Amino acid sequence: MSEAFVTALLELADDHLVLGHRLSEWCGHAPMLEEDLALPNMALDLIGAARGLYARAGEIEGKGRDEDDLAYLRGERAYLNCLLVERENGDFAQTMLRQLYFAAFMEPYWRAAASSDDPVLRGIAAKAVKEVAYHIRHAGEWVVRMGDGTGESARRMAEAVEELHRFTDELFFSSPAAEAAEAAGLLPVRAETRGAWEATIRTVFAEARLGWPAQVWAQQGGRAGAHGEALGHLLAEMQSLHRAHPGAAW
Amino acid sequence: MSEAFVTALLELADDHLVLGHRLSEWCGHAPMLEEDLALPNMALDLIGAARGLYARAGEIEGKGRDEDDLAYLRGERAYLNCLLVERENGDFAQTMLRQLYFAAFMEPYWRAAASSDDPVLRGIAAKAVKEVAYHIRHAGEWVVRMGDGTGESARRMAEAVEELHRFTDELFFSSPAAEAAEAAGLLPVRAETRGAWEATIRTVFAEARLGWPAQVWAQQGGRAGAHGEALGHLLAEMQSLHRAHPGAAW
Amino acid sequence: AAFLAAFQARIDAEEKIEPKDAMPEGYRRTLVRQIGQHAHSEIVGMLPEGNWITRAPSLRRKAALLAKVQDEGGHGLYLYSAAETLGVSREQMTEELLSGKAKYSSIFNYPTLSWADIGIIGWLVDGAAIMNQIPLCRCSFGPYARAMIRVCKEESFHQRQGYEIVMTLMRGTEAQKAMAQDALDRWWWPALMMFGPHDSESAHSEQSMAWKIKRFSNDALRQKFIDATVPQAEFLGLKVPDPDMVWDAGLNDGQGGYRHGPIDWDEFWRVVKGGGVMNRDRIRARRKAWEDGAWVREAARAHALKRAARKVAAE
Amino acid sequence: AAFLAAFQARIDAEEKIEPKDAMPEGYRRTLVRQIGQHAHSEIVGMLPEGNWITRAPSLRRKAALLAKVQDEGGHGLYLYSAAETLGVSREQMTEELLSGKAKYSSIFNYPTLSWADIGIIGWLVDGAAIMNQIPLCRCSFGPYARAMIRVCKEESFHQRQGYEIVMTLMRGTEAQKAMAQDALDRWWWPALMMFGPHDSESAHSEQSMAWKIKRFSNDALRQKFIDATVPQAEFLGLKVPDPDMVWDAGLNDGQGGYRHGPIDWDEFWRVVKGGGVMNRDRIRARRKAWEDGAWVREAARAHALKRAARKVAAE
Repeated sequence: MSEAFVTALLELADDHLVLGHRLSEWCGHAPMLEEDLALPNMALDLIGAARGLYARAGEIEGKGRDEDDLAYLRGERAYLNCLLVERENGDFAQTMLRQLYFAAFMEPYWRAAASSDDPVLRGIAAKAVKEVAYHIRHAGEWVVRMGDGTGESARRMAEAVEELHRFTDELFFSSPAAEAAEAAGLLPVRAETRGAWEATIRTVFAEARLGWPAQVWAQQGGRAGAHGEALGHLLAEMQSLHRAHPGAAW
Repeated sequence: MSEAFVTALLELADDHLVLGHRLSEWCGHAPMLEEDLALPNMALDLIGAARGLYARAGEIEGKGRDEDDLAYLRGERAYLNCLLVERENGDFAQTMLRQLYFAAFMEPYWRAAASSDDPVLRGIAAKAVKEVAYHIRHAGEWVVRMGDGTGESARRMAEAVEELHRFTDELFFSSPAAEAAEAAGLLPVRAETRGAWEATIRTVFAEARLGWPAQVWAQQGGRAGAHGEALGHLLAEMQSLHRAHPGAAW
Repeated sequence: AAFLAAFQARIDAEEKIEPKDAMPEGYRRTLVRQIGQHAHSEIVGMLPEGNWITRAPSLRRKAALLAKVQDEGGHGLYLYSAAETLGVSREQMTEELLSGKAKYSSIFNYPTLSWADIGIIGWLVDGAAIMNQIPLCRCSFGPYARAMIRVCKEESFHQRQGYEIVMTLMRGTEAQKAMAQDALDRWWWPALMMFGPHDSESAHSEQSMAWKIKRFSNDALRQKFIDATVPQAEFLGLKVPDPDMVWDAGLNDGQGGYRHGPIDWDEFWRVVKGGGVMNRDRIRARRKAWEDGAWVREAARAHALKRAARKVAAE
Repeated sequence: AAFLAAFQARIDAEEKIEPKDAMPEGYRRTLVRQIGQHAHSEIVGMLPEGNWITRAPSLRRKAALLAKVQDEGGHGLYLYSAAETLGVSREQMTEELLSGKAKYSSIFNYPTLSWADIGIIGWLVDGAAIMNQIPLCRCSFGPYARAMIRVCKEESFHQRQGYEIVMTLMRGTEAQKAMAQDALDRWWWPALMMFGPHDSESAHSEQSMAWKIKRFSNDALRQKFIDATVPQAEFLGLKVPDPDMVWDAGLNDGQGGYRHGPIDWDEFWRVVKGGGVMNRDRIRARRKAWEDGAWVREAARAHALKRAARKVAAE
């Protein structure tokens, strides 16, 4: 059991670190100063959650791996994040839609995690649930602004939906490890969040005048370490300094 | 002496590897299929020369470092390439102008290297001098096409000149190590290539209807490892896999 | 009908058809489609391997990979030229690729996730391509056959290089061995799918065989590939990820061969139809290169015109 | 003249000037220029440190750096707001930055070449900024003074954080120690230059002092900074790269201080005027963010208008 729980915690932690990293790439390059504050803000929330999750995973694993060992010394095939979060930032429409998709999933997930049998996870969830509500609001408002803004912004939002919607199915997929942890009452059942997720997204889409995508090829594989080509480059950069100085403290 | 020669060979090798790497980033993304062949072609010439130079440097150094140790295990501050070659590719105009600037310098340099007292360097030079003549021709033709093409291409070429010309002065600068190797008859005197370089560039610029830049802030520092911010990212990516598997053979 | 019979007689006599020869519209159309598809595959095929050029773990491998990807571009160039002899321009074919109208080999819709993929692609994917392409060197259409002769020569070099990369990994650290096995696990089935659907499902096969565009059936080529590859894998110390794979003495007309387990054709069709994880990314990358390069191609055209005009004026 | 005298009397009485108060045009202009420059420095200052966010060597450092760079954006926001109270819009100021008309602190035209730069920047550059800014908390213009109080609080936190990064490196491996010394060698002189030219060469100083926009001279602040920093460097085991640096008991009115060697003002002016290696890159990065974001800002405006129109229609 504990091995499965460790794996499932890593899935969750990797989601948060990778998405946080992606958001951090915007820092200093956002479309307006307010977003140069908002994007790192969300990134900080996500990286903060990742740190808590890695630490907990390392603790349960009991092999002495700390948050940095888990973040910096696992390669691409060992990363277990879902595909959605690793997608390149694209334009602001894609970045905000990705954020909305993920946050709308995490909100009911963290809410359900309040009744996890793992007290540490309950603590992480209690903090994260508030943060993620803000992410939904912030990203949702932008999706509405861009969807119902100018011709160009509407076109870009529609393209973002076409690009990213196919990665949303994977959010509700539980790996065998996650299933075991769910069955043991340690983690919420991913599939059960779908209703809440869809309600959130449909509300935003309606206001944004975005159509619900008709037919998409749902993609998955991240939970088995089968990623797209973008993650490897992200990790190469992220881990470069850490790996260049094995064993150093920072 | 031999220490200075090693350093001066590394300067030269780093120039070639870094520029070859930059060109290789275009592979599969060029504006036309012919350039998807021509750019890797030039990249291969440059990387080939780099390998010979690293091998020679390692040999003279005598500490058992081979070409890969020298390429993959030195950090940004130890890389001694000039600033020109590390500049990001920018658009095709910048890539081709950078190539022309560099090749027009290397051509007389390699010609002069035919009378180096180092036989290995003479061998490398004999091969490289032919390759680099092709680089001048190829890049020069493109600079002419773009400079004297459409309004947009002319604007982009002019911008490329403004962007890159300030890095050309450094080509003719000899570090103390290079000066020592030059004085010993091992390497050509960099400053002495300036006339040939300027003649080449002026000819191309005239045909391309490009003005000679009036006042530029000449930049240097690469020979002392003082780079811009682009090189670190290039090396992070280039060295990522090699560093992730210390000591492995590939 | 007399024309068709005469044409078929030439084919049957193993004469080469040349661009200026009269040919049935269906023959022309089949070739344009196939050569175009083949050319696009070379071009799109630059992307998955190109993904590792900047991270190649040694300078020797970096140079070899760069040269290999460049060769693929070169193959694309020969093939587009061969197709151009049939009256379709490269521009036109490119637009069909970018619009999704033209297909390319579905294998390139899989991502390259580790350095070992570069070895495995060279060994398996180029290996499968060669199996497919050697018979094409005797294709009835001359320009295609001649292009394939050059292509095949280079591909066998690539295949040996890929095999050698895998061998080096298998002689390396535990992590390197695991990397190689993992890559084989991911590429094995897609490589088998490269030969196309089973003969019973193959749409264009029969007529193509008659026209000697195609000379062996999909299943026959697949079997040949498997029989050649499984012993190589064993030699390398790799395990082919097919639990049903058995030696069957009755295969290949009693000479024996490896019988493979069932192929997941649902996955095959899904990826062909656009559902692979990389389909959109591949086309996006090609489209971006094409669109970003538009001003460059325009500049070249404009400059050529100016030059020509000046020449005329000077005469 | 009576107005000027009355204004000066308010200043001398340490009264705060508020946006709606009448003020001499020169006072207003000086403040707009200085606050704008200060705001731009915060914004451009996000870039050199932002360069290491994606490569920060531990998650704790990554989060701290991200938060720091975000704080700088926040400072930019307060300062633009303070300048807006004087009647210049943020848009206007941004355009002056992007066109090169407005300046920003020249220190940000140096590149960050290693992780140690992040520590050294926090310690030295934020340290120098605080020296400059603490007196500004008592600046005669109210909104600026109030913005500076918030800014200074955060900057001291950043400075401590930077110092701690350097300390960690100096307790680390030989490579880490070398990295820290190398960073100090590169940033020491630019940090001293942050206080501006010597008093004898400083253009705006005298009037700014009279108006209590400025309270200490450039040289006095620089000396204060050196006297505070040299002992810290010694404690860390770092060597300040100034061979002429000596303790001089006669400095600071006989209390003693460190006398520094000659500053390379040619380099200072060269970088101020655009000749630093990063000047073009910094402005290009800001311009790209601004231009790439144009459609987003437009969408926000268009949506706000639609919303307002719908609200009116519904009433």
